[in-house]
Amino acid sequence: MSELLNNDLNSTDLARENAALISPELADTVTLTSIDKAINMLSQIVSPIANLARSNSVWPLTFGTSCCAIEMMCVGMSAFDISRFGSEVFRATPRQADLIITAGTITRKMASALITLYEQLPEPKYVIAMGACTITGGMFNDSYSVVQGVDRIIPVDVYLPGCPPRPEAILDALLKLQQKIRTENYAKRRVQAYQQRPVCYVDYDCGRPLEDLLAMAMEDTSLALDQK
Amino acid sequence: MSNLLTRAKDSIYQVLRGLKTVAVHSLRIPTTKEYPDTMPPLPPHFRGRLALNVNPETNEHLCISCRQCERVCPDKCIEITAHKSPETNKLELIDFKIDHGLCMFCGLCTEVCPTDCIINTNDFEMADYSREALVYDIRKLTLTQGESSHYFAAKEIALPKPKPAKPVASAPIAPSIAKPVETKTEAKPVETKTEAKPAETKTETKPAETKTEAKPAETDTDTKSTDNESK
Amino acid sequence: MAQLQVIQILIFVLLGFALPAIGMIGLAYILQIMFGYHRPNSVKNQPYECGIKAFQDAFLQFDIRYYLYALLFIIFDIEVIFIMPWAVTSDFISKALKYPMLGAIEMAIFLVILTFGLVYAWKKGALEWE
Amino acid sequence: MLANSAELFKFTRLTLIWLTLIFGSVWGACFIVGVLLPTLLLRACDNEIFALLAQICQYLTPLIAILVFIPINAMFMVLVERRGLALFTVRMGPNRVGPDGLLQTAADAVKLLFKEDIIPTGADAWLFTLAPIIFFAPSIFGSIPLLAAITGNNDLFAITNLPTGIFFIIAASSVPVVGIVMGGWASNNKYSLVGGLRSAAQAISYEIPLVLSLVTICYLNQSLNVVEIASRQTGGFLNWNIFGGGALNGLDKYLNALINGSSNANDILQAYYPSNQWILTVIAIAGLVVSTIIAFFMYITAACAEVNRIPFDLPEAESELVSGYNTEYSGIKFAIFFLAEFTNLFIVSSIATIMFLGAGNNPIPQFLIDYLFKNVTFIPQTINAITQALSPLINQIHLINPITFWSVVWMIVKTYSLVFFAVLVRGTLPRFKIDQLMDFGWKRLIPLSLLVFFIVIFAKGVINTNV
Amino acid sequence: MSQTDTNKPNETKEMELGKFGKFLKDNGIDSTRKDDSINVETIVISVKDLEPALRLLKTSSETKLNMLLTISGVDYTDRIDSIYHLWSYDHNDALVIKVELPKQSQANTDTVNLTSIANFWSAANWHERETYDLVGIRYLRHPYLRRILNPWDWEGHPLRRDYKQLVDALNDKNPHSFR
Amino acid sequence: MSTNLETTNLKTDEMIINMGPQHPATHGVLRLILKLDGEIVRHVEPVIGHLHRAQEWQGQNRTLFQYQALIDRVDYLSGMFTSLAFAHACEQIDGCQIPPRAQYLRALVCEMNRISSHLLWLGTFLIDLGALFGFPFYPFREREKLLDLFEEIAGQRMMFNYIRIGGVQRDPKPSWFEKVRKFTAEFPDRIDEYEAIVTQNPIVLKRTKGVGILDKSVAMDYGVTGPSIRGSGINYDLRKTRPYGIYPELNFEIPLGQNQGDTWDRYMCRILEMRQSNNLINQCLDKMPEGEISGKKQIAGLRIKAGEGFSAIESPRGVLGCYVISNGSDKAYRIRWRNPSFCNLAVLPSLLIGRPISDIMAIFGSIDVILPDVDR
Repeated sequence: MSELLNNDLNSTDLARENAALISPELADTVTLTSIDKAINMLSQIVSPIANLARSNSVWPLTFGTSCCAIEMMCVGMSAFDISRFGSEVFRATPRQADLIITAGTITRKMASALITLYEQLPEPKYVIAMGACTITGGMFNDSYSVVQGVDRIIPVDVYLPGCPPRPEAILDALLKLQQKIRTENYAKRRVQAYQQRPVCYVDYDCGRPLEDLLAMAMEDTSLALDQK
Repeated sequence: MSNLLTRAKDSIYQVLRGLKTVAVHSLRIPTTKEYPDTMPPLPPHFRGRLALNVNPETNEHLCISCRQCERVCPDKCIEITAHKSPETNKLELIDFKIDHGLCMFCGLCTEVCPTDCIINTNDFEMADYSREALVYDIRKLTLTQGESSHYFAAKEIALPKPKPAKPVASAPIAPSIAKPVETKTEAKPVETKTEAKPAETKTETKPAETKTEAKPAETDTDTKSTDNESK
Repeated sequence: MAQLQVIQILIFVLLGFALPAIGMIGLAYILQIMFGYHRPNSVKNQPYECGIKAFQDAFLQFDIRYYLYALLFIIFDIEVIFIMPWAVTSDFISKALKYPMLGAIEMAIFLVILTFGLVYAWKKGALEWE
Repeated sequence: MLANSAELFKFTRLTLIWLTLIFGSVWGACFIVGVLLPTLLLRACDNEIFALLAQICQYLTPLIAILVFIPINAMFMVLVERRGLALFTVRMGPNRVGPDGLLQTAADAVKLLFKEDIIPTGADAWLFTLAPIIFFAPSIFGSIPLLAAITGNNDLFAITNLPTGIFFIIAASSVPVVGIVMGGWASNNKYSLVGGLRSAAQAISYEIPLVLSLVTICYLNQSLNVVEIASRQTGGFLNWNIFGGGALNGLDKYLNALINGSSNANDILQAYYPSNQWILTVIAIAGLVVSTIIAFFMYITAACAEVNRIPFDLPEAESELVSGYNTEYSGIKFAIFFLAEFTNLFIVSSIATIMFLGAGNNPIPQFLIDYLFKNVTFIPQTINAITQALSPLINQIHLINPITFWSVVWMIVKTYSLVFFAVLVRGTLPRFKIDQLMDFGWKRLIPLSLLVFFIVIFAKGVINTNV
Repeated sequence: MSQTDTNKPNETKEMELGKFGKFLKDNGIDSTRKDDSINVETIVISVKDLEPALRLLKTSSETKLNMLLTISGVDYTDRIDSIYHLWSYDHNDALVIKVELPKQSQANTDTVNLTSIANFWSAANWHERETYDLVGIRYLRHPYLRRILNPWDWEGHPLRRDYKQLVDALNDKNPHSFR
Repeated sequence: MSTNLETTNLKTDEMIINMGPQHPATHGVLRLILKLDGEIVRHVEPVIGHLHRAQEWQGQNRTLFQYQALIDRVDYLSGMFTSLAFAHACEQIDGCQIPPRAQYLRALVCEMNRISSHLLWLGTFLIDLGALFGFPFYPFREREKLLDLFEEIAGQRMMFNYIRIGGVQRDPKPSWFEKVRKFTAEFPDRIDEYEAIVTQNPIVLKRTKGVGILDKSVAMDYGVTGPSIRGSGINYDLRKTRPYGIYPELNFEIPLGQNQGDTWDRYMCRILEMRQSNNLINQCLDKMPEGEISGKKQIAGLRIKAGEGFSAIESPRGVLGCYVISNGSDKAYRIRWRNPSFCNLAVLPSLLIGRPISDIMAIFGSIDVILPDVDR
């Protein structure tokens, strides 16, 4: 009700505020209510504290496929000690993690699993694409079986080149991610909440959709069990 | 029964031994290198970010556009744009791009480079927020004179001879070499080398050349300071 | 006094359940809903199974071994609970009856029976996992 | 000698700051609810309703104390664990958030609060939500009877002095496993299911040795009341229950008399240990001492298993079952699981302290103090003077008094030493396997606990006969 | 990626039979010896002799070639070779066995059949699956012949010289790259 | 379960669990589909290929010079060995001479790499056994020292690109040798420390003794190699049985498992091997000759003669083979890897069936599988 009222009274103000909060691709589907605005006010008070807390306790998922995973392990070990930044709590389940470090090559067979894992992280979630293989495919970027850049299947926040990057470089990427988290706005994330479908990250339209990949993994299971 | 007792005794002893070994570790100094505060000591041959050298003495760009690195690169992450100068009939470098998101840091390009132009620096902090930002163009790739001389010294490469006559090739690059970092040296007088390059009449070239007469010691400190700032 | 204590402890027990419940529901749901981090979708809500879609529901009939231990536990735990009142009053009774070893002998008989039960279960193989 | 003194110093500083924070805030909360508020209410209006309200406030003080204590203490324990493990593995540990990483776990807690909360498809939503509450609630009401013992039976906490305290605690400590099984089953996740089942099997198996070792102490003290058990252990470590549960009482008295130069030392010894059957008496006392020491370690082992600490952390075995019963839990529900786990560790440590390690009593025997301060009289004098000077204030506030203060201090020292020991164990030992765990529980610990109990009752009987 | 250099290696000339070739001949299995370019005896045997020959070589106390190092498939455009490297846990001898499988016709190149040895030699199981996956030799009577490295619904055999790479969203050329 | 309790008729549901591809204990991306009866494994189906990066296919499309830089990724924990296998195969075909100093340098860096690989294995093995936060940090600490040494000689911590066809890439400075000596001097003490914590620990013993017994005949049937088969008591080490490089000139022993080939034996084998490697490093340092470091010029258009070559070396995981078919151009016609992990992993199902799930970790950890080595 209140939004109707608002629309009648000062629609231009609303439009301006909407434009400030809503990202352009969602502009035609989302309208802000007065509740949203109240929450926005509140979030401006809360978000500095919450952002500070979140940036200082980024718990990574133990996700690693190849060489970079070893460096990711090393960064938790004594010599580099990621625990100084509060990130040594590597969680095995995505439900409790905030960050995927895609350490290592992602192949087509692995892609569906990665998408599922990314989806299963609770919001707010972040991705660091670590190493050449996950940024662009790297040295395997003409291989028939390698996904050429993990940003084709999940959105990436920080790109970390190297093959594999030194553990210090991971810390550097983590610090950059922390900076990014600190500048985040709650309200903007909230508006994106209207978008409730699994990621099938838009890079090309000609490819297989996500559902196919997931179904593929499923049938792989059933086939393996049927045979024996 | 006695067997059970001895086993129990053994187990307790071994567990206590392990606990003691672990507990004693708490008295040792941590091996942690506190990274953002102290930079790791990297060996000179460390294969970090790729960069292009200039001649530490004359500030000429060392690249001769021979495309050896482009050809040998297993990832094809190097792209060289060059054209043949109609006047001198020699190759002229226009742009040099390296996609660090694609690079596997194998160091093959540095091995085949005939002029030791392309090198691996000790910089590894390349993380960025977008994939496009990882494609470095010639402006970001070219080192300053001080940095070049630092790497020439560290990697024990013989210093290059100054190019014979035609400095034309490096003319279009020179302006782009200048980095904002060095503006502090702008006050120094312009040295004689500028006359050798007729094309470098633009104003931006000046700071880059001010370093040519700097003493080696000074150059070293300069390198360090720029390093720190860039980190 | 004792009655009051019992009532108070009961209140504490109830509050012990109620407060975290209210705290959790209050904090979790209000914060979640207010700050908009509730974005469920089909893939996110799948049970986690190492990145692959779960093959079957997890509501299964599970291993009998767990039940066996539970049964054994109940037997033993009840007997242990029987020991408790004895533990508090044995000295008093022994002194009252002027026979100091009485409590010890009583309990010894009880423990022997208990031990026999354990040995029986052991010999029958109820304590073997495989 | 101490190469790592810098880090150790930082660790100690951090611990002290946090402890001040914890007990300061708990004291503050108690003061407001238990003293300030009732006083104000009574002053405001002198009628019955207000008097009742004031009384309710006083009655609720223990609950408030615990509600304030649990979250802050859990944060502190997590930090101690992370910093402690860092010490053992030659690294720094969290040191960037706040001074020396003081606020690291606070940041974690705030973050978990704001995480999204997911209920998986096919999960039983009600049970899924109820599980963390059931897991957490016992740590609130289960620790209430401990308060009287911890605070040295302070007036405000006298209401928590249950005659059947230890019985109540044991009853409460067997509730969390229901939460684990419930959470594991309701998640619709196979890892959770297996984790929950393992947890149930493990908890019930280790409950028996745990209870038996506690009953041993109850029998030796002829009481189920934690305050009474605590008060029986005054006067130095020889009176602790871990050394025979009062069997060495006479030795303590004898030494005391001996050092003080009292003439009736031998009479005291005679009174406690009659010489007519001294061989039997010595054997009985030795048996008692040995078996209570064994009971203590048995309790520690079983308690570790009860609270799922390494080497018994099978329910959440990270390398096999991903994260065990809490695989599907995220956000605040996971935070509550996390909170309760560490609180349970604290509770079992404080039970161990109260039951075995002399509760809040001074570990230094009286004769040793006498011996040491025979010539140096100014220190006790100074302490006395300070106490005298502060006594009006103390009597005014009647929340803090020297007994409570020293009791709490000794409790903290002893309990956190045990917690730190658990961290050390976590840094050293790998995990058991489920069948070995069961074997260890049923075929080693339970027979051993029965044996210990057997020895204790007969030894006590022998001593009783002789006295 | 186009196969720029598909020049086949030179065909090697035949040689006299070596130790193992003679042993096989004594047991009634014909073989021809190729040039030993890897300093070990290299023999070529026919498709039907493969299984008995390997069975013999593995179990016979004379040879005891009981270690199957690898099974590799090589596509020589007109034929496909299945190559078996045999070593022994007990002595220092080595043997390479090649089976040449001509591609029947242009239409039917994706299935090349050969008898599986996985039924009596467990080591061969995964190697044969891999060779089937990558090169496309179909091992008959294999207990479980499925793709092993690529997803089960993969099309084509990547290590064939004529393999055309699948192009889709995950596997397309990077628009930002220079290749 | 004893039958007289009449539990045999009671039916429990079979539980099908995916373990992997993202699972903390599967060392990356192995996927095991398990059929469980309670906690007992009734059927295992390993699904590999989640890290199939087409290394063999890359070999056909890269020049030899480029491919040398790539093959450290075949087995990233022992990059020196993969380079060495490839270099050996190409040198066999080409027939070029390798200078003795290069030979010694190769042996030196390979043995160092063996130690670093085993150290990482030790750490992850203990993580698998459940010691998550204490012990695994210690082997990694020593590994860091080795990686620093590698970084100085080769330029990177893991992707060395150091051993080349015909020799090695760079001649280290004398100060580097001193650093290596310093490492070898203190390393045995460190191993003693590990052993104090792990070797006789009752829980470790309970979880490893008699678990995952790898029978000799089964192991030979599956072509298992490396410490996994030496744990079963079969003395098969290529450095002794088919010596390559300068190993005939060095003096060392092959540690063997003392019992029946269980998990603990394999653990002990690797611990002892680290001590042996430490000795080997010292010997190499003592005998290090002067001279050239490469017998073939390292140019972009590096090519070898036509022909086939198969070389195999003893990597930390077993026999690592490389089969190269060359047609004389600068690219190989076909490259085929014989990876120890691939062959060792095949034996896993036969070890797992009938064991509880907790044993999966111990057994899988003890056969030391590296997933890119399986999947290439």
